[in-house]
Amino acid sequence: MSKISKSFAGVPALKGVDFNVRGGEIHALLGANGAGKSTLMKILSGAYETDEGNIEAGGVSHAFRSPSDSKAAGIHCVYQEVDTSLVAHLTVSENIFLDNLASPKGKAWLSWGKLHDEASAVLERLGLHISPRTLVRDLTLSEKQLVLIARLSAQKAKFVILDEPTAPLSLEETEKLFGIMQGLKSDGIGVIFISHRLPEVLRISDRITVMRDGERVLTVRKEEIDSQGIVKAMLGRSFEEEFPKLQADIGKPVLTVARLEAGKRVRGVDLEVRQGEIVAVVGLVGAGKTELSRALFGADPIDRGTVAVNGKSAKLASPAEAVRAGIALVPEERRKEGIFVRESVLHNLSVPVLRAISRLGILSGKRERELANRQISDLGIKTSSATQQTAFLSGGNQQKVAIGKWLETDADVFVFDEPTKGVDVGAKRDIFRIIGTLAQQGKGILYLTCEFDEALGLADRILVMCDGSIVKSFNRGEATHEDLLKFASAVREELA
Amino acid sequence: ACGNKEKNNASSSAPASDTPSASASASSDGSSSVESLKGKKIALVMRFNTGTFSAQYVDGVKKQVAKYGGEVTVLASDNDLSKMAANLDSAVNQKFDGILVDHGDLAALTNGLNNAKAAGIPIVAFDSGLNSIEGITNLAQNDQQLAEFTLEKLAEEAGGKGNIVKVWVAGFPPMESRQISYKAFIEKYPEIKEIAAFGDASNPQLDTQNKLEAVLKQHPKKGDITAVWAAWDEFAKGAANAIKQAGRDEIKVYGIDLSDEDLKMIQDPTSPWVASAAVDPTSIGTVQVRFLYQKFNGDATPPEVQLEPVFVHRDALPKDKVITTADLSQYVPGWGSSDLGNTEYLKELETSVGAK
Amino acid sequence: MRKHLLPFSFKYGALLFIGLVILFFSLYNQYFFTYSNLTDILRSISIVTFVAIGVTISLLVDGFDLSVSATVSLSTVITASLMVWYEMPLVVVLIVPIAVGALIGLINSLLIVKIRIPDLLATLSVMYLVNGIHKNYTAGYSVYSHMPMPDGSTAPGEMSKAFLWIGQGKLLGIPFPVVLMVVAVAAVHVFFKYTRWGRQMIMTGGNEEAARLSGVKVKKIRMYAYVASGIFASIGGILFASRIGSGQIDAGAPMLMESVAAVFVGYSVFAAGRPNIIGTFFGAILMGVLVNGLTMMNVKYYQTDIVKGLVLIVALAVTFIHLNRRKA
Amino acid sequence: MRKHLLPFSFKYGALLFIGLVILFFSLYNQYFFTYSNLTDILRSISIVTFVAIGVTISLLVDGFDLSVSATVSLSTVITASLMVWYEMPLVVVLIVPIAVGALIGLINSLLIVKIRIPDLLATLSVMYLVNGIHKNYTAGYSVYSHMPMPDGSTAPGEMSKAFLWIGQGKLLGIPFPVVLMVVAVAAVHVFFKYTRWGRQMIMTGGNEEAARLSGVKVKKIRMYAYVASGIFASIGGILFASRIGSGQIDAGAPMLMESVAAVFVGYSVFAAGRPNIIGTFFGAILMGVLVNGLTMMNVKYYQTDIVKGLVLIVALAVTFIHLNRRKA
Ligand SMILES: Nc1ncnc2c1ncn2[C@@H]1O[C@H](COP(=O)(O)OP(=O)(O)OP(=O)(O)O)[C@@H](O)[C@H]1O
Ligand SMILES: Nc1ncnc2c1ncn2[C@@H]1O[C@H](COP(=O)(O)OP(=O)(O)OP(=O)(O)O)[C@@H](O)[C@H]1O
Ligand SMILES: [Mg+2]
Ligand SMILES: [Mg+2]
Repeated sequence: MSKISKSFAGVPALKGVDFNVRGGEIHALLGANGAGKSTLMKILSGAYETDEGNIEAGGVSHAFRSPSDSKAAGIHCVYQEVDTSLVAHLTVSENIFLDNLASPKGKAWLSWGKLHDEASAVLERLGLHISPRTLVRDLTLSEKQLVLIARLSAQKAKFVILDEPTAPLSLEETEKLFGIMQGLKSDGIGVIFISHRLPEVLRISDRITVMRDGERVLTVRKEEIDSQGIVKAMLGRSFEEEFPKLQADIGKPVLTVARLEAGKRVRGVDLEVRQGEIVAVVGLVGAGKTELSRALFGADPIDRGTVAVNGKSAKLASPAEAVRAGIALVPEERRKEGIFVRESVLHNLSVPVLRAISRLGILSGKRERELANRQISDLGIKTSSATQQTAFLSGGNQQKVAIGKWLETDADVFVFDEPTKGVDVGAKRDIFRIIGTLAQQGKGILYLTCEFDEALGLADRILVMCDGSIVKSFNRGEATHEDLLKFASAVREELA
Repeated sequence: ACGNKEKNNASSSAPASDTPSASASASSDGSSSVESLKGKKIALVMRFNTGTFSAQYVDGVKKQVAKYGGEVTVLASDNDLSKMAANLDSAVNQKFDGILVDHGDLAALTNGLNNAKAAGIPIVAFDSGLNSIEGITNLAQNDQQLAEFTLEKLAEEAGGKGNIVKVWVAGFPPMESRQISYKAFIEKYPEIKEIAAFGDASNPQLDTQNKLEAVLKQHPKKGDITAVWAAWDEFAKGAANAIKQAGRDEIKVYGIDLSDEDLKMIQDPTSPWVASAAVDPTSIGTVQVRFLYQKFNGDATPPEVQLEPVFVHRDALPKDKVITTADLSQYVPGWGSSDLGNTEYLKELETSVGAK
Repeated sequence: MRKHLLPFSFKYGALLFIGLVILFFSLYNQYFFTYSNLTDILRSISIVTFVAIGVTISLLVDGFDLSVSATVSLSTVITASLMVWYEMPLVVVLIVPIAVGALIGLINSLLIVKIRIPDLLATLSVMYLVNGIHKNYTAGYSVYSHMPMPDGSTAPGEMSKAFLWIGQGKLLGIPFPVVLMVVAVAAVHVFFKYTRWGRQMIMTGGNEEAARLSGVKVKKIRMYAYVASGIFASIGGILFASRIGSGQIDAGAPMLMESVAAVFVGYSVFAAGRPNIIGTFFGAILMGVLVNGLTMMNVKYYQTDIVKGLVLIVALAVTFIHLNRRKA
Repeated sequence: MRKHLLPFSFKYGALLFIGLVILFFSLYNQYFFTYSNLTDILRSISIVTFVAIGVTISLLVDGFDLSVSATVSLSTVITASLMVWYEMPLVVVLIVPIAVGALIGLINSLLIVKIRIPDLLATLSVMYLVNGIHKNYTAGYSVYSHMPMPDGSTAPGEMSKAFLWIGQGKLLGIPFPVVLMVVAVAAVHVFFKYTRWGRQMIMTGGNEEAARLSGVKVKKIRMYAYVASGIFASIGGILFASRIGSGQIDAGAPMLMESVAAVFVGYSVFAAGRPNIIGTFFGAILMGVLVNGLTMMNVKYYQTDIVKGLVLIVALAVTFIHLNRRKA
């Protein structure tokens, strides 16, 4: 790819990027959020058309106008947003062979028996235990990701793009994926791998390309660089202290949870969060963290158990009641649950505090603007103005909006569910600073994450969650990465 | 509404021009045959079923059948001929003793009617143009004459000249017949000019009201518009409202079809709606049922019966009290009092049923 | 800021177009641009506007209320029957149909919010139900002053003068329905723009899950929206009865399509690309102006539909070409 | 596997319900469960079923074609006029309206796919336009054999016997429209279940972006869907003309709501919760059975609407309570 440029509505996302992959290599593509990685890959896979520039594959120049063009050239892609590439109410088989069904060269008639058999074969080859007749809407996120990988391996690809495939995967599953990637590599296929997890990038890739602000900054062999160098290249400066921990005084308990059971994934959780305390809950994907956070926020029904805020028992039948009780949640899936993409930043920031900025139901425009401007400058939200539509913000800034809207409620407990998912290091640091500040103000923080390093750096206490319950508690400094991993996967192995 | 059918107004017997059999066949069949006429199940297959006119018509049918000790099932078709054809088929399947058809259509119903005939079910139709099918008695309301009545009165009251507004819509057989008279009328009176024409069957009243308001504004001077001719009473209601509310009381409205609701408006001295022509919907139903019972009795019924329209003008109505169409016969000769199709044995049947 | 760069022609294109249409008719006919004709036009759209406000509200919470036309019909006959059959005082005559409209909204929202039937499906079913109920209520007859009753007697009551004034009277020279309409449009606009609940409705319509997770009681909000839709439709029905002085069967039937057309034209106003009250109002005005002006031009009745369709298509095409160009 | 555990009662609940309704009517009236009545019911739903197939297809690609009713009307008058005004041979009489239906579908898809006007808005505008065009085409008149023409002459042609046989004839004792309907339902079902193009439509409807990224030409697919919808509606119109032997103005007007009701009842069949052809067919059957059976019971015509509404509500409520419980 050479001199690729692309703008969205006049705003450049890519500025003359050159990029190349060789057959039989794993080429990592890195960069902060909004650097343009996904956009570049979407152009390569034909999802977007490029404004300028040229793409060559196998020595032939291509003009990819549609995904089928680039598929014809042997380029296949697993997109970052899993749900965009799956048809929820169809079976796993059909989703695996979606490309074949979509191809104009495919067979006109469909044999269902054969389709399921072939799908079973593919799944088996990858060692995946998913029934081909299941509807995709009944799968978990990681299973969906695996179906996409199965789709990829059912194709005769020359180049494969994996855009943040590991984000929803557990360690085991990640290992499985890496095995598949190695297999592709040894078949002479070129693999492009995008991830925000530097250790795995350094482990698996052969070459690394770093992008910043729509431009390619460097391309090097893995051996020529370390993670510090990468971070520096990504941010354009060095990144000294990864997780700045602000000190806060720890006070009375603000959140007490006893024997909480909700749905299938929360099976008896006890925990306590105190004023000024940051409690991290770590666990593998599928441990039930998201479900725990939703139950605590009244978003999903609670089956049994009690939740008390500031010593007062809280009835959590709906998020509205949770908010009244003093709980705030920053949900995991920000575009779906956290923000209103079609509305302005201004309106996004004021949703939970509409009562506070209105009198007798009439909104005060002045107070709303003041509030928004305060959040925008405090949190460093990069937006052209408060009336900018939120859809046009980058991921990290959208996350800041999702957090910012809670800051002026009088919540005592803040629950963060994977707030750094798909967020670049710069924005990540801002988010940690915000969390630290909240703790200093005496708020209780419950921080759910599958990034153990974040928990180790940030938390006063770490709870390990496994299969729906808390299996271990560590105070700050007591645990290592390995300890956490051991307990997080322990129960699962025992059960297996 | 049928309470005073017995008040047999002498002047009304004239219209039944080509139906000598109606009274001739009133021979003295034994009362045993009267007994056999009781308990008939009759299907009424209708094309339209909304509005006061239809409701009164259905009422007429039901009351008359009840008087004969029978039972009516109404099969309504929402102005959808394919549904009407299906309804007719369904009536044949259910082996009704007799079928009444309202506003049918020859092409759409031919099949079903032939099936009915094959099954030996007698049929009497109203305003359906089924004359080409043998054995069916067709009642027809003379739509061209209805239109002529009102148009001639309009010309007379306007002195043969002026500007008029036509509210009319094509697509319905009666409307299209009325248009024929209208065309002749415009040719006959060259000094009468049509200055506007509109109409919308899906929203007749309010649409007419709104559009006529526009026309009134377009011709703001008194005397610019002489009269409004509405080919359907639903249009006339809207037109009368618009004129009344605009205070343009010099404009008169002439309508066609008359229901109780319309009569109220015509009687109101402040209403611009002065005249209408119609056949009493209730007595259409009554007469249709009588002919069906004649068929039950095995009488030879004429293939065609013309229902003569009646012209109703405000001048003929009482000023001191509000009347309904049931009372109209006292003021307007020929209204609601038709003894058309009645026979001795049918009267006997009525008394025999009434006695129980 | 893009918003400020938005070409003038797009943002005000729809208004400009309405202006041009008015100009054209004014030049064509000297009586078009007169005070009395313009107020007539406004009066003629008042009923549709009320219904359209309801539809707009349901669309704003990302729903769609197809039952409004049936509600108009039911409300019309109830209103008339309260006076004609039961001789009720004016207050009752006004309150009962509004309560019934609210009840229909409640049923809709029960089906949509509790049972979670998709909006179109739920409101279509309710449309059938309410249509049946309204015809059943009057046994298929229209309701008018001193009508004959099935039992042979005459209905005791008549449409009261005070009631008829609502639809036919004037206040300071302005037809009262126009006053009502303008007040309603302004009030609803203010409601959505400046009140907490209005904002919550808009946010709920924008992303229901995000709104719920922001502590908005989205079920209640959606319920209120459908209740409001029912109430506005029933006000439309009351106005209908008072405008024509009787309760006609199936009066509301054409209202759904007409109000939806107004709402959809409204998408183009200010190039919003989504439902908005002011847009709906201008949409209704455009439709009213077209009908009035084309009637004055004595365009055949069957041609006005073509014009309406073309206007809708052009308005929407211009808006969406523009919106999509902006996005892409 | 959930699917296999799906309680029998839900999956077959809708079919069971239809069975019970038929049983009830059969017990109530001896004439209900006769060969001739049952084939009559099927014939009576044949037109609506064709229109409903079109609507189902548009819903399957996640659109909604509101213009079908207008297409039926236009196709009916074109068909009749080709015979009555122009004395065309049967082939032409059949091909021209279908081509016109396809053209309307093309216009819809142009607006939706190219200009990206949302489906409801685009097809509603086209509905207005086509409604206007069909009335304009006949100057508001219905078209029938040897009709008088505006110039005073008489139309030369008449509805041909062969043509009328399509709507009124029988094949091996089965009404021909029923044969056509069953063939169409089966063919469309097979198309969606077993052909690549059918699956591509379903993919596109399920997740347009995923389909696009897999290389489905989604714009083309959506275009085909709207063209198919237009074609099925126009076949409905042809059947209409041949069933009633004339071309009535506004013949299609009631078809939209009726076909949509059938499609929506179809959501409940096999507890699919989505549009599906077999469901649509059973939905149409249920509606036809209800109308026929209730009429036999001498239920007032305005009460059948209530029953229809209630049946729709119950069918949808049961389905969605079930689907949502499953999800939760
Ligand atoms: N469809 C779109 N419309 C408008 N702007 C877009 C669109 N897609 C991407 N952008 C913008 O283009 C820029 C590059 O985004 P891109 O998704 O390529 O980043 P990325 O490097 O993949 O980031 P991440 O690590 O968050 O996935 C961002 O500023 C983003 O806001
Ligand atoms: N079938 C699914 N389709 C799409 N998203 C899903 C699905 N199942 C779960 N998710 C989402 O994926 C995420 C993973 O949820 P899960 O319950 O599996 O584990 P978790 O402990 O919350 O893990 P984590 O928070 O680390 O992702 C959650 O955001 C959940 O909402
Ligand atoms: Mg990305
Ligand atoms: Mg999670």
